[in-house]
Amino acid sequence: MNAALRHRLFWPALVLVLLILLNVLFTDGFLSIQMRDGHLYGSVIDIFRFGAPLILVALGMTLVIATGGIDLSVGSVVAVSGALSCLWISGLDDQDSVGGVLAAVGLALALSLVLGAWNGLLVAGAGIQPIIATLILMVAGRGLAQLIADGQIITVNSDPYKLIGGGYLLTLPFGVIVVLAVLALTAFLTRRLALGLLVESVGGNAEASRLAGIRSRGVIVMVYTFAALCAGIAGLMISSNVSSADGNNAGLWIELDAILAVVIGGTSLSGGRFSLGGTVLGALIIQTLTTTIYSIGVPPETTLLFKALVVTVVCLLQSPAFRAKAFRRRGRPRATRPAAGEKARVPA
Amino acid sequence: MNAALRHRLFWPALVLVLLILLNVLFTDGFLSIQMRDGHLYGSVIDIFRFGAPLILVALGMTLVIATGGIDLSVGSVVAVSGALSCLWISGLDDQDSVGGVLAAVGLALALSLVLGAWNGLLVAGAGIQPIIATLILMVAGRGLAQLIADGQIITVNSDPYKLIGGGYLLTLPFGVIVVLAVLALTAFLTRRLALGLLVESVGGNAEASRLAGIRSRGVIVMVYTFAALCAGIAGLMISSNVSSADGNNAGLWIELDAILAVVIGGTSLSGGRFSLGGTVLGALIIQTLTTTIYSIGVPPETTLLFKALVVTVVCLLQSPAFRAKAFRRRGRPRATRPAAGEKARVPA
Amino acid sequence: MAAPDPILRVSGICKQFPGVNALTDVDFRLLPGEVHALMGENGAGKSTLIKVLTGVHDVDAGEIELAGTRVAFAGPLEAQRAGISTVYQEVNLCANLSVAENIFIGREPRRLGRIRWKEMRRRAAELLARLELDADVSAPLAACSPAVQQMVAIARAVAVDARVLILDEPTSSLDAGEVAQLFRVMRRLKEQGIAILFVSHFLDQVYEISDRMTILRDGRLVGEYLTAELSQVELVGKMIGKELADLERLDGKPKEPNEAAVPVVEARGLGRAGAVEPFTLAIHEAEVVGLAGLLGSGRTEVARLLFGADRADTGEVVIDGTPVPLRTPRAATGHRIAFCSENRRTEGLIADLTVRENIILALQAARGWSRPVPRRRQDELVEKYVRALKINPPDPDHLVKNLSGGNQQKVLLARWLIVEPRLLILDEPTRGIDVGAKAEIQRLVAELSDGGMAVLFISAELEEVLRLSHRVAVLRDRRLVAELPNDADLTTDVLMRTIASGARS
Amino acid sequence: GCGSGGSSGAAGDGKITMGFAQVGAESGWRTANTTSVREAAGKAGIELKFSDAQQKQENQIKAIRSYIQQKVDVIAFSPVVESGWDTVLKEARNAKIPVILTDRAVDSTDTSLYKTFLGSDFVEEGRKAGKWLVEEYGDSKDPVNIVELQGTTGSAPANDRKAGFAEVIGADPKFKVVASQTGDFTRAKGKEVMEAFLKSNPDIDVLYAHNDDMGLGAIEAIEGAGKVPGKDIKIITIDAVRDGMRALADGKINYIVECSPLLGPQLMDLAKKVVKGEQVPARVVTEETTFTQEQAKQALPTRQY
Ligand SMILES: Nc1ncnc2c1ncn2[C@@H]1O[C@H](COP(=O)(O)OP(=O)(O)OP(=O)(O)O)[C@@H](O)[C@H]1O
Ligand SMILES: Nc1ncnc2c1ncn2[C@@H]1O[C@H](COP(=O)(O)OP(=O)(O)OP(=O)(O)O)[C@@H](O)[C@H]1O
Ligand SMILES: [Mg+2]
Ligand SMILES: [Mg+2]
Repeated sequence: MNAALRHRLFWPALVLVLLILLNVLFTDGFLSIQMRDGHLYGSVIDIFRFGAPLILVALGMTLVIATGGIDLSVGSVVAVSGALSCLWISGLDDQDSVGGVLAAVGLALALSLVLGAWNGLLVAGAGIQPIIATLILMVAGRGLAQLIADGQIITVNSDPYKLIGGGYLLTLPFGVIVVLAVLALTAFLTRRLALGLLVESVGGNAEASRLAGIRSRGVIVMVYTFAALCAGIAGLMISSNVSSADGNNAGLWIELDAILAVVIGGTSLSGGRFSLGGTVLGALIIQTLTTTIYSIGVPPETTLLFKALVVTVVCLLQSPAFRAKAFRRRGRPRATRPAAGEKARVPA
Repeated sequence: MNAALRHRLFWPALVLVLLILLNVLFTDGFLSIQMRDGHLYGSVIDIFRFGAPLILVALGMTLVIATGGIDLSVGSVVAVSGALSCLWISGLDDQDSVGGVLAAVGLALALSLVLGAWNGLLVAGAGIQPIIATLILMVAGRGLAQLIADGQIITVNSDPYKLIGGGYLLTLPFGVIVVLAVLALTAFLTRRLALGLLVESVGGNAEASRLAGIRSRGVIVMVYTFAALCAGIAGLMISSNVSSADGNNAGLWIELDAILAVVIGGTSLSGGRFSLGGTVLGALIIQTLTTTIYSIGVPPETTLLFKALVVTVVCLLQSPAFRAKAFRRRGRPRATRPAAGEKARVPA
Repeated sequence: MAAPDPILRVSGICKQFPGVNALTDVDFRLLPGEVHALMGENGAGKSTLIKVLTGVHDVDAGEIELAGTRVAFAGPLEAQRAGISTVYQEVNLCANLSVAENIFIGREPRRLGRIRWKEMRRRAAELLARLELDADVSAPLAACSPAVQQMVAIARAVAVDARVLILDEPTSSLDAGEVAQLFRVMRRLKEQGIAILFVSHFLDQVYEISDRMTILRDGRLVGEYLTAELSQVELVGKMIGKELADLERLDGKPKEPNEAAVPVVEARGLGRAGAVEPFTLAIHEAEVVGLAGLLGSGRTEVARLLFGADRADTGEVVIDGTPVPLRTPRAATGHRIAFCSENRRTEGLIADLTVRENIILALQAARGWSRPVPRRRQDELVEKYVRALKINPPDPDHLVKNLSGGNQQKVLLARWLIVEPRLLILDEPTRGIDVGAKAEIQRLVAELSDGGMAVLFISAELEEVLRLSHRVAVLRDRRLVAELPNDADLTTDVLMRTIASGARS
Repeated sequence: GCGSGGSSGAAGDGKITMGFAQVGAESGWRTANTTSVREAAGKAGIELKFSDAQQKQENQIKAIRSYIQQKVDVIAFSPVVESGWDTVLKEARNAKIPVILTDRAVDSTDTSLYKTFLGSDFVEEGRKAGKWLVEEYGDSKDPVNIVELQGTTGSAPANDRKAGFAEVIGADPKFKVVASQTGDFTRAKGKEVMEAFLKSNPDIDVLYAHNDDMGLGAIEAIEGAGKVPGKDIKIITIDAVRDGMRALADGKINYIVECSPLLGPQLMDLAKKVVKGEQVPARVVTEETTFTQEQAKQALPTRQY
């Protein structure tokens, strides 16, 4: 019991359970999963389905953050990737041609990789600070998406494309399968192969890593590229889900949700240790929170406050400093201290 | 000459000058300043006038960043402060009563202070990482602003209130005078009094500062409060300038512009040394850039790309790593060794 | 002898960290006007005791009395206010601030609340002058070598009127002259009635300066002794808990390496403007080359150039007879050159990783991300070196940041030993390491070089340099001024004179 | 050229120059609006200077100032926000440049600052949507469960469309809005919110979406839940963009209230009159209509956006 309490992910997991309970109270059959038209159907499935792009983006973000960086441009990459693939598909004679859709997907992902590499080069090569380097692409990427889509919402009508974000395979939403695959791949690269160690080392102390012979630049370019790739896939999912690409709104604010998911999952923004499982948990909390807001009928004006409230609670519970203060009485009494010094003002 | 070249602010200043030259080429009389209705009038004055809120927010942001933090919530504080003061004024019997307007201003600034202190407490007291702590208020603050304004745009019609953001005093835009006052105050607090030193020390090495007996928490709460105060004043200016408060859009993205201004001004996001003059310069560059886009008539589709391009150039010029590569042949390379102890993390 | 009342007395102190009992029921007292040495092996709990005393850590049990009244400091600031001035073990300063700002931060000279910058610089320069340190007080601290940083930390501590001065391993990165200067200052303070707590692994220094000592072992009190009444051998025996037979087994001079060998690495006219003048130096197989010089003489810079940590702007590095470009550390490790940096916190360890991960890091880096070191091999290697270097606690999954300073140094050493380099560059490898472990490391170096490894050995301790090196290169003002074979004529005195004059006299 | 209309505009060469300050390019509707203005200007032989404010008022003010400096003949703009225009509009008046507002109004009490306001009436759009619903369910006595997908919280179209709709259906207690949430005017959000609605409210009869895009997203959600949009759940939307019209013609949407972005030709007419100094009404409502499924099938082939 005590070991569970101490576990890094105990508190976020608790919050997730509470959120789900709240939903169960408000919505009958929230947890029930049915079979409909040969695929699984239910609120829980929805959470995974709509959460899939966020989980993907957050996975990429986790590695970036672990190197001590941050990527604000993922939202724009989501938009660019969706816009490019939809543009390509909309230009096909036969939108249902699998080859054409694959080409579109390949093209969009290739562009994402290029964008990610650009981020990585600005950070590792030119030495621009990550927030700023990716802020540039965040701004430019929206412009690029608008340019690609010519300021319009591009609508496509392609069954194979629809599969990516809205379809099902073996009764499961296709998006969920993609997430599982990317998660497995990431876990393999970082935990089976040595990428994780190198990333954590670069994030923990870049200079020491350099002196240990690590090619930090390569590692950094790699994680930004990976993050952009994840964002590119997420962009395909989002645009496929609604069969259209909206250069202005697709992926808006997703970078903040992703950063939040990473932090809720226990990865520190100052770099170093990261937790993929934690990130997935964090993303699920955020998605469940959104679903909760819709299903328990929080009025639109207070939606933001409600969201902020839950996030605050999770973050406070995640903070050791706060826990130490809040739960002090439970533990052994500690030596009392003179309170005098506390009140003195900061010399100004 | 060489000394000027080496000066920290040489490159941003150069970019500013180039931007202004570009404007002069495209717009006749860009630099001319006339006297009209008893106040100064001209494009350059406009840059200062419209840039005033950004400069204020960026000043507050500079100190926060110098402690190694970041404040994403300033945009929301701008919205909240504007909404509260407009709500109060719209409820006055006589909207032109100076007392009523002062009360509104006082109230709005008091609320800003509270919001800033909340940020500070989350960061310093509860140990939540700055991006996340202020992200919470960024989300919640928009909600709060909408709640205050009841989801509407509140319009006021008050001459004294109008003064703050749209009026003139001694021929100068009132906003510019406010900026000068805040700048002078900040410079005094940080450079004459010890605040700057404390801030730089906390940002440089929080653990060492603690061991040196500095009350880092107090310093941190103080800078977040100061940043929120600056944002509050900016919010008053923005809402006064248009005589209305828009909870959704007021201050949107201003945090990113402010961060950009700070970085362009040569303050490192990892904390430590900061430069107030640099920040003002950075904010002016961003403001001039926006003006330039309109006066030279950049086509709307490429506005974002153009902006990103200029920012990239400034950031590259600011990056020592990039300059070292680009200009290597020009000068003898200097013995720069990655500063030892730059970000020491291992406690003994 | 009528001992005055202790200014500081602690009793029954206990302090636990997760998985470690750092202090168990420790009593300790400090008298005014004495220099009291706190002795113990790496990880014995010395630094922890100091941190507990000054409010950095809470105590789990026990009492602290200052001048007869019970105290519990909430933080270093309160301790400072109460008159306890402390230099913690790792240099803990703000690298981004200037030297003067570092000395006076938190108590800047002011008039009407405004900082008097000129006054501050003047007083800082005065203080440094008293420590005979020649440094620019308005330069950023980051530009100073660790030794200068250490002196600045000391200057900061002695600048206040304190009743108690605590110095945790202040001398580990100082050279002999500076140590002497520090001791002069300490004696003066002692005469003024200030109580000084002093930690060092240099027994000679302890015997030179201290009046009394308290010995800790594994977080427990061994006892309190008058320095004059305890012999060095007894002291070491009490510290490590058994009689020390083979500590000094390494005799005076190293064995001769076989001649005729080709240099493994040769620097030809290697130099970097502003760092070191071009120098030529060859290091052969099975040879230990010592680097001697004053602090700031450029020893570290030589090492960094040979490792590609900084780029040389003149000259070349020749490996096995072929010139190779060494632009990055990665290139150097590719040629099996290893560099154990003197600044383990900022340039060595990754604090948040475990002992295991830190140890295999260089090996893994050489293999790239796609070829992980198999887990079994990791376990073997890590266990071997944890045992060989007596890393304590011997748990490979312990976070490195929670190790004591000396044990951290051993982890760094282990990292480079497992890559089996051809040239091993050791910059102050014995800094902060206890006597037992130091002998261990010295023996290891000798063994490695016997086994054919080339070693470049940098240390501020001339005895150590003499004991290990086949040749000694002397640096002075960033210039290589002499290369002396370590023959019977070479003594510390000769070496000192060469360092001072720039030529062998 | 061969101009015979005796145009004696302010410009020396007889060609009218218009400065148009657009809000941004935030939606397909806005882009269609921009295209319409551009094309109409070309057809009317008016030289157009165009700028995009990216939803920022200060940008728009800057753009207008630069038009004043460039001495255009007429300025038209869609204000980002309602207020705060007095200063810059006075500058325009001082420079004797007439101003036409499009799409969104300003709240200035001084109506002499602009010549006319051309645009849709959002409240009326909401009312039209409500009226259709009341007629559709005229005979039935059963309660009607409505879910509403609002536009961006706090935006004028969202507020007004909600208010107009509520005003009309409020008269009859059988109409019940069982859930109302913002879908941010986007398809993705519309779909996501609708999925949640479908699960938490088993009996939904009607969906009212503040724009076509959210409605289109919701249709996918409804289909995913195994229901038939347009039959099991009746759908009313506003805008009538092409994708929406297609869905209407396919029977997936039941009724669309037009909010036409095509005010280019009307704007150019007004501009010519204003430059000539003719009198124009202070408020011109965009020519807009409503579409049923039948009407949509007929209109679809000739739709321009
Ligand atoms: N913050 C911490 N968390 C966990 N364990 C710690 C922490 N600080 C110290 N320890 C452990 O406490 C023990 C005592 O460490 P301490 O630093 O006091 O040793 P020391 O006597 O100063 O050694 P050295 O001579 O190497 O500096 C060690 O086993 C160390 O690993
Ligand atoms: N980051 C830096 N930037 C500029 N100068 C530096 C930097 N680090 C060291 N120096 C200077 O380079 C010179 C040589 O320093 P180096 O560290 O090589 O000396 P050292 O002989 O190794 O002495 P130490 O005993 O301090 O290790 C010193 O004068 C030092 O002040
Ligand atoms: Mg210690
Ligand atoms: Mg050195």
